[in-house]
Amino acid sequence: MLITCPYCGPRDVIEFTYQGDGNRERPDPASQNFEAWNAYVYDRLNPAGDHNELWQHSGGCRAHLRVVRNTLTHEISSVAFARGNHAPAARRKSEDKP
Amino acid sequence: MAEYSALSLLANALKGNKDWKPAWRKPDPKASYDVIIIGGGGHGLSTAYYLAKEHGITNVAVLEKGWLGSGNVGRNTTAVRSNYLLPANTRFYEHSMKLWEGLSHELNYNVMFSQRGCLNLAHTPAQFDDYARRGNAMRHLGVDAELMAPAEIKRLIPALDISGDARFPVVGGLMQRRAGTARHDAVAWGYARGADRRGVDIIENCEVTGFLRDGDRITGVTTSRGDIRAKKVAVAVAGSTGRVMRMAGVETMPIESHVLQAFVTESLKPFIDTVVTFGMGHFYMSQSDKGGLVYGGDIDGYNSYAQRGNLPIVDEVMSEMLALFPGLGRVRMLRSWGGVCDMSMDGSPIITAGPLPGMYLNCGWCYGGFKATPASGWTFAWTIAKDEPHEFNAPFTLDRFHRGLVIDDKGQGANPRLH
Amino acid sequence: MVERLSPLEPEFHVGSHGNFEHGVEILLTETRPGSIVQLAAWPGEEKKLIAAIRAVTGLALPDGAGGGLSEGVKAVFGFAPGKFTVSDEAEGLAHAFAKAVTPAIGTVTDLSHGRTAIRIAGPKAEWVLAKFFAIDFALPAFPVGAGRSTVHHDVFAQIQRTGTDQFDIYVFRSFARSFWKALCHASEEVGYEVQ
Amino acid sequence: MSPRRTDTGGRIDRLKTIRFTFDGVAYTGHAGDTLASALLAKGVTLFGRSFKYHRPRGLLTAGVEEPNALVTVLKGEVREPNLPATMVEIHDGLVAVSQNRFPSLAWDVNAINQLGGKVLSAGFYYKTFMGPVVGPLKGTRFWMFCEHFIRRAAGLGRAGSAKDPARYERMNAFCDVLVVGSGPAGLMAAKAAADQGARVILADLEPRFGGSANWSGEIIDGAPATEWTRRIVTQLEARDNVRLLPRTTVWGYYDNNTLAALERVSDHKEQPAKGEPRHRYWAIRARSVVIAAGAFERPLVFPGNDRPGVMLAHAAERYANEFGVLPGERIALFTNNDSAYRAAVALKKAGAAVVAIADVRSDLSAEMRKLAAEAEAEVLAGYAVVATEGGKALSGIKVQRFDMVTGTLSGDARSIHADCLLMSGGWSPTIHLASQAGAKAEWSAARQAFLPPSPTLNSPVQHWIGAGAFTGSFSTAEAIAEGRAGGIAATGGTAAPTTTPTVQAVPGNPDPAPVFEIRAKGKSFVDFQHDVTSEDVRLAHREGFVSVEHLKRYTTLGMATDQGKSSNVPGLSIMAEALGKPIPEVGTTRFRPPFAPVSIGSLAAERFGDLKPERLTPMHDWHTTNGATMYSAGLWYRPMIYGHAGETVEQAYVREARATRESAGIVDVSTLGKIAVQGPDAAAFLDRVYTNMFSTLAVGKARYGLMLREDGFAFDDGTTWRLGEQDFLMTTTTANAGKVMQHLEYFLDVIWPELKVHVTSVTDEWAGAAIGGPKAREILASCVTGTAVDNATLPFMGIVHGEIAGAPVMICRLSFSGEMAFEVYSGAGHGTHVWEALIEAGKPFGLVTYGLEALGTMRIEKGHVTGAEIDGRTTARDLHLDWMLSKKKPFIGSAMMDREGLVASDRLELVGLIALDNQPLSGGAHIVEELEEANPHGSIGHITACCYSPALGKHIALALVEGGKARHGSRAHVSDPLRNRFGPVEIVSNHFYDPEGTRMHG
Repeated sequence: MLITCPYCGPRDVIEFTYQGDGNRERPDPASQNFEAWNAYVYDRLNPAGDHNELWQHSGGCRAHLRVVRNTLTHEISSVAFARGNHAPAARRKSEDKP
Repeated sequence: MAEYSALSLLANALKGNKDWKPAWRKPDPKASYDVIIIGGGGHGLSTAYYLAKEHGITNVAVLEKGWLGSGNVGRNTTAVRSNYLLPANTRFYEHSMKLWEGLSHELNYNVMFSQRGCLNLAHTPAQFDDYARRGNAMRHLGVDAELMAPAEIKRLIPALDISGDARFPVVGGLMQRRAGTARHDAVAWGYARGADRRGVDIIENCEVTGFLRDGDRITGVTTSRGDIRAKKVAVAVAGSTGRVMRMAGVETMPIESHVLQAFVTESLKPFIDTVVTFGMGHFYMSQSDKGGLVYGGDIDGYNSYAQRGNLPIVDEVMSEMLALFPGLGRVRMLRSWGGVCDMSMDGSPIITAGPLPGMYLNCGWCYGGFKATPASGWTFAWTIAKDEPHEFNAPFTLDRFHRGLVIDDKGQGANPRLH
Repeated sequence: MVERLSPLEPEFHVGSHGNFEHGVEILLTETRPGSIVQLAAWPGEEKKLIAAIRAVTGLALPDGAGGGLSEGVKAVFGFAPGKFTVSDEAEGLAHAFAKAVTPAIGTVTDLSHGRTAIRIAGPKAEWVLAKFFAIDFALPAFPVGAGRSTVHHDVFAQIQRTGTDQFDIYVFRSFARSFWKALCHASEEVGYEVQ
Repeated sequence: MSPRRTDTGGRIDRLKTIRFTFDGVAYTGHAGDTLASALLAKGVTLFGRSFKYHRPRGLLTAGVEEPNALVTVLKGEVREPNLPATMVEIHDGLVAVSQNRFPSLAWDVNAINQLGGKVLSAGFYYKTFMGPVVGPLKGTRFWMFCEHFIRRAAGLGRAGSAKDPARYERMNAFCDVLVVGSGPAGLMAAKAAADQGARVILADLEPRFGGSANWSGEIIDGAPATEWTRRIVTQLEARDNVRLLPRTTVWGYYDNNTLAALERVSDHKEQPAKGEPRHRYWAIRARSVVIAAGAFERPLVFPGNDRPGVMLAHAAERYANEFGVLPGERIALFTNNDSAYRAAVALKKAGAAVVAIADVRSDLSAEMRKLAAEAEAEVLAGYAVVATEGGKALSGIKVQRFDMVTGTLSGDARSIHADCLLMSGGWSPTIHLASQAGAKAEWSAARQAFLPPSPTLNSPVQHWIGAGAFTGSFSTAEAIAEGRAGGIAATGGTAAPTTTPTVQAVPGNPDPAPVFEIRAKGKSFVDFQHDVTSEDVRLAHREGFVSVEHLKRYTTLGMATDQGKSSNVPGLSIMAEALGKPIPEVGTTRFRPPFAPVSIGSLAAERFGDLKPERLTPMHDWHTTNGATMYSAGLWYRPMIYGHAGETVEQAYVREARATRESAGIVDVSTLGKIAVQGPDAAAFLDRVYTNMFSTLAVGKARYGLMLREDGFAFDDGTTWRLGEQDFLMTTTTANAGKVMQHLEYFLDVIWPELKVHVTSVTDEWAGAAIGGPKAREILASCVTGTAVDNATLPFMGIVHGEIAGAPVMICRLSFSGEMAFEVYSGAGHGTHVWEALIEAGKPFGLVTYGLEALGTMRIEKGHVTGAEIDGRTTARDLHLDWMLSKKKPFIGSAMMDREGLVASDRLELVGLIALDNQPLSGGAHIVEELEEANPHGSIGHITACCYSPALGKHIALALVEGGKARHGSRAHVSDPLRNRFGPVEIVSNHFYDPEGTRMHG
């Protein structure tokens, strides 16, 4: 599998570290909303299809990337720097169907 | 249906093997059942079997979307062991081990369970102490475990490199002699035949497409072969848990689906007898009765429902294999395959009533599901029949994550790719 | 000044090795720059950092990811967004940058001791490097002067192409000897000379 | 002996004679021979034994799909089992032996298995061996008893245990177009793509490029096909945008057009050149792939179809035309399609007598009848072979009238004397790579074969296009046209109209008759290697194993080393007939990597013998030359002890620790993770990362910090030094350095991108030496210049800059050992220089070097935690570090650390233990309240670290125990049944030694 790092170009998956579900929102640090914290730490959307996820180009420029990748075909439809804080291109929930 | 035995084999052979009957019926689904089990894999089939055998509940259907045993029971590395660190896991897997020990007889089906032992190799004194901690934990729960010194290990596995100049020399190992391997497909077929003989309907090529509900309550399923109602609906679809639970409106789960690759070499004369694992990476291997070395390593490490892996893990697994067995450089890998694993947030499974009324959930097996097959079905059947967990599965709740009651054998936290 | 000890020392065997009867096709050496400095700009401040690099070293960085150039004893290349590696034969480069790169622009990190620079040159340089790194070393994909960050298993490497047939590889010092040995081993097939 | 070498012809070099042995017998062959062709030329017909029944087997094929002729090649002690003789190129000194037979290939005692006959049918294992219900061999035991013998009887070749001395390498390659297969289609594709300027790789698993052109006998562009091939190859060789890879099997098609290939670089040589690998593993990232992998001919299923001397028709054609070997003198053919007629003509030309062609079709075209006449063969149209005769070589066949619509036989069987029977059951395109790429095969009723679906050039995950026989276009003219079009399409270009080479070929209809099996009395083999018969397939059907996957798993059909290349479609057709369904409804199995078995050595490649790099500290060579025993810690090597002659490990560490507490000791701490945390928001960032405050830390001071994970469990600890207002040096544990770095980068990149902070690994920049003990300050004072090191200048947790022996150093006063101690950091290149200067300065003060064991001893005495306690399951409270949990600010983990499971009263807490029987304790031992050696139970915790404490004169340990603190002062027992160690202990505070810290504060 190749991931096209916006800085380094297409690189083999061996250079990357998977950092999981990119849909999760970290609650405000001072928040005492345990429900939100638990959801952030433990719960995953885990879709069969397009998945927003985070990868670190740990064996390259070390930037974190927001990747939309299909979990059925492994097709990658978008890659962007996580730092840019781009909104995920895949749906958060199944009911948000366009 | 006829009992299997050497005698029946001979009698049938004399008749040209014309009289053998199907190992299980192929019934059409009825309109309703007491219990529907979604998933015709090892766990679903064993659940059906124990519902019938232990609890007398026989009006049961097992729904399988493809061919029976097409999930992870048909694509694993066949190891069976109960050598866990944390008591909740050890107790559960030891119960499984005891069921394995009588399984072929019980099912009248030779699942080829062979207690050839499982040896975890240690490569530093600190790791050896870690294994001692685990082995002692097992012994304090009545489970067999012993430590082995390098010379003893060399006698057991002559092909293993135990030389001191290895990059990661072997300093010892933790052995569970009662551990071993079983013929994975036969486990599914044996449970299927056993459940079928007790009246369970096993329905292949029947894909669940949605849930029937009455308010919150699950009252059945819609399938590619029509609607089927049931008092209780049990989900045992590890690998596809996220997909099936989403149909029931449960959007998120403490689970990620990951690909695990496994490999087999060409057939060889006996090379190793025990199951062996490498301590400085992630590698495990045994040899099948046919002679192929069956082995695997880590998951690929990213969410996937595609039963296909990628090269980095292939290379890693083979490199670790040769670090232990440098004589295998000229042996050849014959087949590889990929299974989809439910990776839970603490590396331990979920066997529970709920999360919706009328529903029962069995999932989160990571890559340890095969050896759990008997106990998973046994405790799940108990939970379905009695609406409460048995003490063996009581810790494996769904809410344990939120409550901080995680059962984290590897100590990796909420990071499924590291379990 | 106290002389620095090379981590390659016991494994650095000057001379020709491997299958060299038909001539060596690889030259290996350690360039031992006095300074290796990492510069990193805050987002939006990259242009100012590039200007600072020019002011301090005289090297005018081209635009674009992984762009770089080497001139004589000095070299610079981008290896990550807003991040650059600069090396110089002379010591004290980090000091020189301390003033030019203000806290408003970015940070300066001295890695003069922490990275080992290995030079591989010769007609088979691409061939040998391709044994280790899963990146495209062909000239159109990896032009002269450009830099790449990559990894061979556990060994991180920043690689700058400093000639058509020449690459400078910056690796962590603690891994340098192990990597050097692997590099020599991989070069045996084509014959190599250590200089 | 009827097979023999022809007088002329073939692609072998008759001037070069090569000597080799097979089963100890010396043979000669020629350059260009395979082991199969060379032995066949010498009249050898028996090559192997089948897996289950040990039936004698000869050559079925001439290529990679060979199921029967498997051999082991020996290179000294090194064994390479299960090689198809058809893929072994002979070289001088080659030693090959047959396998899976005892005592010899000709006389194999296990052939007695054949008498088991129908009892040993598919699935018989599952129905027996369950054992008696009672007695010593009940249940599992009985099976294991039987299994012992079954395992010894099973298996093909034997693997060696001697380390393979060969070299394996990996090569990463990038190209625009990868062409798989070098037959006419592949050659044209490579040429067309190269002409467009694309970077091209052309790979073929055979040593010779050309594929079918090497043996087809066709005329291309007016020249023999072999000449034409050589012309194209020469053109490609001259181009610098083309890489030619002969002997290279492309075996895996992975995501995003990453393909894996195995190049057999030097197997065919007596000795590899210096530094030359045996195998090279190519990981090829191709923009697009042209698959021109050809097709495999299928056997027919009929009684006795496995007898040595029965061979695929095209294989015989190859042996004759490519190797100059005739597989027999009196050859018969049995076919369901036209392609066998070309073989008949070729063999006739090569000098054999073609005695008969049995064709299941009663209507034959005039063209075929003409070809048969040319071969001087009797045509038996509407006939089938119903039996073969002979022992270890064929002596004759029996044919009978056959109605291919009803499948019935009629009339009397007629015997025909023949020493070789060629069969052709049609052709199956080699769709494996396309199937791996995810494409679902499509059944062609005309071709009676699975074809790859239309090219998926627009898929972003897999870009491939097919050409030639792979697509079901079996004629060379079509292959050439498709190859050219495919090569151009793969580069994104469009084909300019041009004249393609002309081809003169033997005519033939590519569509076979839909006949796969002749049902007659006797064993008819579907999977040759695994002895799966047509009756086994029908038995599987009877027992309900009708899904194609069940069929495969129940009968082992297609699971042999040839991976079902020739048995797949015949097996499916028999199941389809039993089910009364068309073949495509029964399905085909999905092919997975590898296409052909691939050496494990090549997959490990450069890591074979060198699994992980070694990570060395700047002072490594000093340690090893000064008596240190090194300890592998992750990738690092660290001194464990500096033992004196005759000392045990315990004596050494006790001496080192005692000397440190009495005078001074020095230890290499360079492996600690070090991270530069720089920028205007560095302090604020550290406040969020650590549980305690860092923004309040003064410049020039250090502080101990603790990190939690998001889930509230303890993560890592270490000291962080404030070197400037915006400049921190964080240290981590050795084991967690990489994890902490990623943790920090994640939060900066993903969670708090607004923070202006850069983190950089500087672990390797600094050499670290920790010097501690009552004399440590004096030692430093005697060698440090440029700064004072007295209490005022360098208070506890203070930092100063100075020089030692001319090298700049940074010194922080902090202590892990509990003594007055300092960490001296210097540039890594100066590490040994500074280390030696410190040792020299310490000599008058009795300074000792100490290793990890003494370091561990002193930390246990102090009750400090390390990775053994911060094991991913413990909390700050468990470790009595709750004093570090700031209440003034949120930090990573603060929201989750108070959940019920993390504050439960039965959690394991850190305590100290003292052995009351004065016997050593051991790591991993458990703690119990009530001791019952015979029945260990009731564990309340376990030992994490232990030592003999020279300071206390006792065996002590740190442990995690339920209830923890509440048990201080109480007694319990250590229970270590694994090592038979039981004894009383006292539970005490984890702070054994100098709990007030008076020594380190000075």
